[in-house]
Amino acid sequence: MTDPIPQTPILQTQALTKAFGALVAVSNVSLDFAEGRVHAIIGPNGAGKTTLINLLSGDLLPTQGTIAYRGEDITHLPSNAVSQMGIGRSYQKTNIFPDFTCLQNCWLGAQSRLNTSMKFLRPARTYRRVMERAERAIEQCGLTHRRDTRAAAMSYGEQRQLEIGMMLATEPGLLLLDEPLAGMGPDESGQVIDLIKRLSQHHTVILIEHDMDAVFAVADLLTVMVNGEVLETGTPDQIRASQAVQDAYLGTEDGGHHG
Amino acid sequence: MSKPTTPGNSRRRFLAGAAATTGLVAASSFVPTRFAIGAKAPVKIGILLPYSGTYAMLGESITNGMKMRIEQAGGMLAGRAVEYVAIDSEMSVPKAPQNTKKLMSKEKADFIVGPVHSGIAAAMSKIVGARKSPIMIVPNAGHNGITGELCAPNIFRTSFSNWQPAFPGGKVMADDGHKTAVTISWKYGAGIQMMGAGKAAFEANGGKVIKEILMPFPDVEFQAYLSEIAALKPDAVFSFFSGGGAIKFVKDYAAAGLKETIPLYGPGFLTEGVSKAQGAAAEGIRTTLHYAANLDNPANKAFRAAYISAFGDKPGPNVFSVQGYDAGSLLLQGLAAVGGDTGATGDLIAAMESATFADSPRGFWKMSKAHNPIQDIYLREVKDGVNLVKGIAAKALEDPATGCKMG
Amino acid sequence: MTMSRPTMALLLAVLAGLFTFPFYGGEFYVEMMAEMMILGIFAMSLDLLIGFTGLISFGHAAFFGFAGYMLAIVTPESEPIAIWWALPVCLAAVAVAALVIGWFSVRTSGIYFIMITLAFAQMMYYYFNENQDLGGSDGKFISWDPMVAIGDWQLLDLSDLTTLYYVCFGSLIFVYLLLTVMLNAPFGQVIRGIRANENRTRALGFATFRYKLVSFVIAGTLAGFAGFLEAVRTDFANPAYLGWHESGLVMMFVILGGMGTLYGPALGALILGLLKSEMQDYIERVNLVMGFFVIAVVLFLPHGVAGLVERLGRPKATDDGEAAP
Amino acid sequence: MDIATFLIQVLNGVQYGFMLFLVASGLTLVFGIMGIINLAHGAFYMFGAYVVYWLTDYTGSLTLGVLLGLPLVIVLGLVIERFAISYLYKRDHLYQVLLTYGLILILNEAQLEIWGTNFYSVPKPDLLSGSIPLTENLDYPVYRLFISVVCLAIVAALYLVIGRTRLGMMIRAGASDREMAQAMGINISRLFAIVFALGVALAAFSGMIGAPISSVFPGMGDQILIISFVVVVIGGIGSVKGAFIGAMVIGLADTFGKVLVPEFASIVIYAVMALVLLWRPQGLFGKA
Repeated sequence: MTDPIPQTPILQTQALTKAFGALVAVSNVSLDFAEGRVHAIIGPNGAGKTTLINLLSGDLLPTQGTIAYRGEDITHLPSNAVSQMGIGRSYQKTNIFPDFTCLQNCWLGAQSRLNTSMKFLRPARTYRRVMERAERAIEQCGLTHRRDTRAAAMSYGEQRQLEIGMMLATEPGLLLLDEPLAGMGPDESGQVIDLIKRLSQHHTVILIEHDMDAVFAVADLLTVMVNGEVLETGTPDQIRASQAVQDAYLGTEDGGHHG
Repeated sequence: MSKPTTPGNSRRRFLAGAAATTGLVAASSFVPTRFAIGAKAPVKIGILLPYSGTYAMLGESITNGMKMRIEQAGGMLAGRAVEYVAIDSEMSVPKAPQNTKKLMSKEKADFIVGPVHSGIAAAMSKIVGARKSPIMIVPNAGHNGITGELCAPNIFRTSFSNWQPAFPGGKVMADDGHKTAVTISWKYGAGIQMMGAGKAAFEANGGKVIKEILMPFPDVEFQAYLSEIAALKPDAVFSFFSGGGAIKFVKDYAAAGLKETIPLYGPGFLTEGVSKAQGAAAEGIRTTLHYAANLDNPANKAFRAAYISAFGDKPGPNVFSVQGYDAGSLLLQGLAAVGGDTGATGDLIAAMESATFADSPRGFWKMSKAHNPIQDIYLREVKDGVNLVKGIAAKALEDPATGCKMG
Repeated sequence: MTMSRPTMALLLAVLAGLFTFPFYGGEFYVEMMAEMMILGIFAMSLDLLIGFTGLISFGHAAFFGFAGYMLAIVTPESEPIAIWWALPVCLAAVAVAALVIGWFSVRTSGIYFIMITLAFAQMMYYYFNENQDLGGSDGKFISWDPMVAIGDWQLLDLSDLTTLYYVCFGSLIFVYLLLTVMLNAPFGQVIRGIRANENRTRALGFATFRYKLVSFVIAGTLAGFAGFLEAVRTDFANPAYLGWHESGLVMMFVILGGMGTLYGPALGALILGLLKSEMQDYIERVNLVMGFFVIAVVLFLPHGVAGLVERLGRPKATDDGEAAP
Repeated sequence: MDIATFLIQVLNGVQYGFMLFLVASGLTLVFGIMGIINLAHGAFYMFGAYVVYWLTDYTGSLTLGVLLGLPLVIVLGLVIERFAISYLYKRDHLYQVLLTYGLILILNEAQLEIWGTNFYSVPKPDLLSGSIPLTENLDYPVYRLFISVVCLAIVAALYLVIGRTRLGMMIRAGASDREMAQAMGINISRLFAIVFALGVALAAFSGMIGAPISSVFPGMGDQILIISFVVVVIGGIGSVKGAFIGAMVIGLADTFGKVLVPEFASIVIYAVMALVLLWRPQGLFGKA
């Protein structure tokens, strides 16, 4: 957290805009995300953070603007192609396969890194590398003891962990984490914060989070969004010191948990 | 709102014959085993007809007619009791092969009576015709091929071929002085065959068909075609519809005002069994068919009276019950000739081939070599909701039986 | 594909019964079982879509009936055609049809997918219904059963009932195993993911459209295989085989039998077929009883007959021993 | 085609569209608000036709037949909702398809048991039995125009009920978010019972009012079922406006299909549906 100057951006948005009818959820967002950093996006509810993530991950198509990943234009790629480029994401609302076991959930993520899954004969479980990848993801997200449990039968916190595990199974280089701590108790939160810290050693992370303590603990850079627009980007210290941010956000919202 | 008195019975298997059953029940309740051994096994008649859906009325009429005929002869066939096994065809062609085989190999029916639907008839005759037995009696389906290229020794028809009522209709239209005509029907087997026959006869007698309309089956939205007919201004219209389609077509045709300027002709099904429902719209329509309600012969009068007293007048006696009635006659004559021995297939078929129907409500008729009726086709006109005979349009008309290699 | 032990035992008993059936079943029931097994294949193929991919097709009969027409078209009037030609040609034609229809349909979802598959099936239905060269609504006869022979040496005589029975039986098992293998392979994992949560599956990096399309084509082709067998059995191609009544019927097999189990739908075909055929002998208004039966299953047996079998198989069924939180 | 013929065919198409709308409106309501795919809609249509035949036969008046018949079918709808449909709200579409299919079987058999297999016709009221001359040899039945007027009245009524009344407010709330509506204190189960009964009433009413034209016969409901679904899907599920436009599109497409491309007449409406869905996968006025 010493060098605030961006290196080569791994992901870059240019004037990114998303409108739903008359409502502009993301407006003219131009951001550079540096490789190897944890870059958090914060802002009050309705600031457009999740919409921004959905644009980056290909779940939504932007109305205007461009997105480039490692210099390559990915603006119009669907989410599966974005994933294949090495961008993984987790969802704010738990988005898993409830009837699958923990392993099967991660398995599917791991299997997506095969050249193709149009394979009809050999039993899936005999693909050793896929299995290793899935097991590793389970281990990383701390669910080894839940390996063969149906996801629907796990606790909420565990499901949130699995959400990250599935993403990790795709072995992405860039992680888009949408409120990974949402709804978690303090113990579970601590685990996930540790996990993010560990991941940040080898991955670039773009993080949306309401838990300000967590954000300031892990983020190298912060972007504050308000009403779909970028208010300010800087190091945690710069953001803390920013009067504009104070006025628009931190001051009024007490910087605490909400949402 | 009187319900027909016996439709419920029509679908259950039961031993027919009032005399026979009362006697049997009385006797058998005392000495069941001995009697069962001593008595001849009943003749088994498998029936595959529609008892649900739009054509349920046809299935019911045919069944009633046939049973009535056998009842009148004492309820027995050459001294043997009769067991009916009826299956609802549901007008489903995919179910036809299995239903046919059920009657053949599970029920071991000696005879199969059915069906109403031409597609089912084709599927059935393919299966039945490939073997020597059982004997199939078609009481309605008019598909030309059944007594044409699909004909077989063990397939008989007591109704008509599509060609039969249509061909004279075309001639009548020409004889009435019409020069141009439009044909309209559904685009399916019966419609195509009947329109083809009517057109051939009309053009052979100097007419000209200026447009042939074949509409999707069973679509009943006629307005677009009626407007087209009005614009074409033919001298006459020749059409075939049946059931609900016939009612609606005739009513729509009249409501469009076309009936006054462009008279409507067609095979008799256009008004048969539905003329009451058509009401005033049907008045004056001239059709050709092998039956008419007021045919002046004693057999017809007796038949109608008996039918109404047994089954009521909704729907009342009609051409379908006549066809069923004659199927009953055919069974009686055939079995009488072989003394009830259903195993004597060769003799049985020979007897059925030479059967004559002097007591038929439709008037005298006999079997052709292809096993289709050689029958009179009447010219009818609707008056007060009844199809009245105006004369004979074709005397002892025999279907050309194109493609039949039998006989 | 987890199946409890008692279920497995029951299934094996059923298989043994089916294998020996021609020795004691009698002509009618052997023929009927052959039909039920064909419908079982048809139902399993639809289960691949409904129960495993989450695509509710209301036009599946189009492929079933189309295969019959293909056989009618390729079989000459004068002599039998070798099955080595007939079967691949028919299946290829069906696969192409499924590819085209699927390519358009698979991009819609939910009720709209139900209706667009219906629309395409109805178009095919009317095409055959009105094509007089193919017999129109009367359908077309197939003069000869395909010949299963190598050179002059005839391997199987498909016009023989017992032979046909075993061919159907073998085909049923073959299709069951084929689908089981496929569903356990990577492909199967993906389509199950699509059924459970398509968006997430896509976000994990799968081009879900492609997998749905392939699933649609495989299901269509297998339905075509069933239709081919049915055409061999009945020697008859008819537009009614493509109609929505037929599509609805097979959908009923799948749901009543228990979707997502493969053997359930096959069982559904068997039970429903037998039930109706047997009841016909004793009950006048069979459809009335069938109607109440169907409603009862919906209300009281949400997982179909297979669900019942599973429940009886393990009385204290919970989620693999895991209690829900 | 000259201009007069063309206009007459437009009239035919629009009028057919009106009839289709009448049948489809109930389907789209039940579909859109309750999320229920009601295959038995056609069977209710048939029941309406038989009930009006039966009552008209007794009373001698179509108007009386309709007025007396509607309460009967509404009760029927409420009973079926209570004892069958109400268990399905949270279930998959597939089970709705299956259950309502079961209902078709039962209703069809009940019809045969009550009214038998015969074909019946229902007389038009004298006031409406006339015709208006269109060309030298073509008349237009007044009754068809009457049906068009009734149809427009129903469009207007549905618009007012859904847009302006408290019931309509509840319906809209229930359609967009069931939990929210429940939270607002709306009795969802009673609302759904009312909507289902309304759907049944609309189906039966179209059977009643169409009976003098279509006549009354077994299985008549099956024929209109599929085309009603086509109309609803083209318009966008749940949208009354969509059903109206969809009915017009299908009415005109069918009419001109028959005239211009007779050999493909049966395929036209399905081709139109496929095209519409490819262009707008959620129908013309459906919500994505």
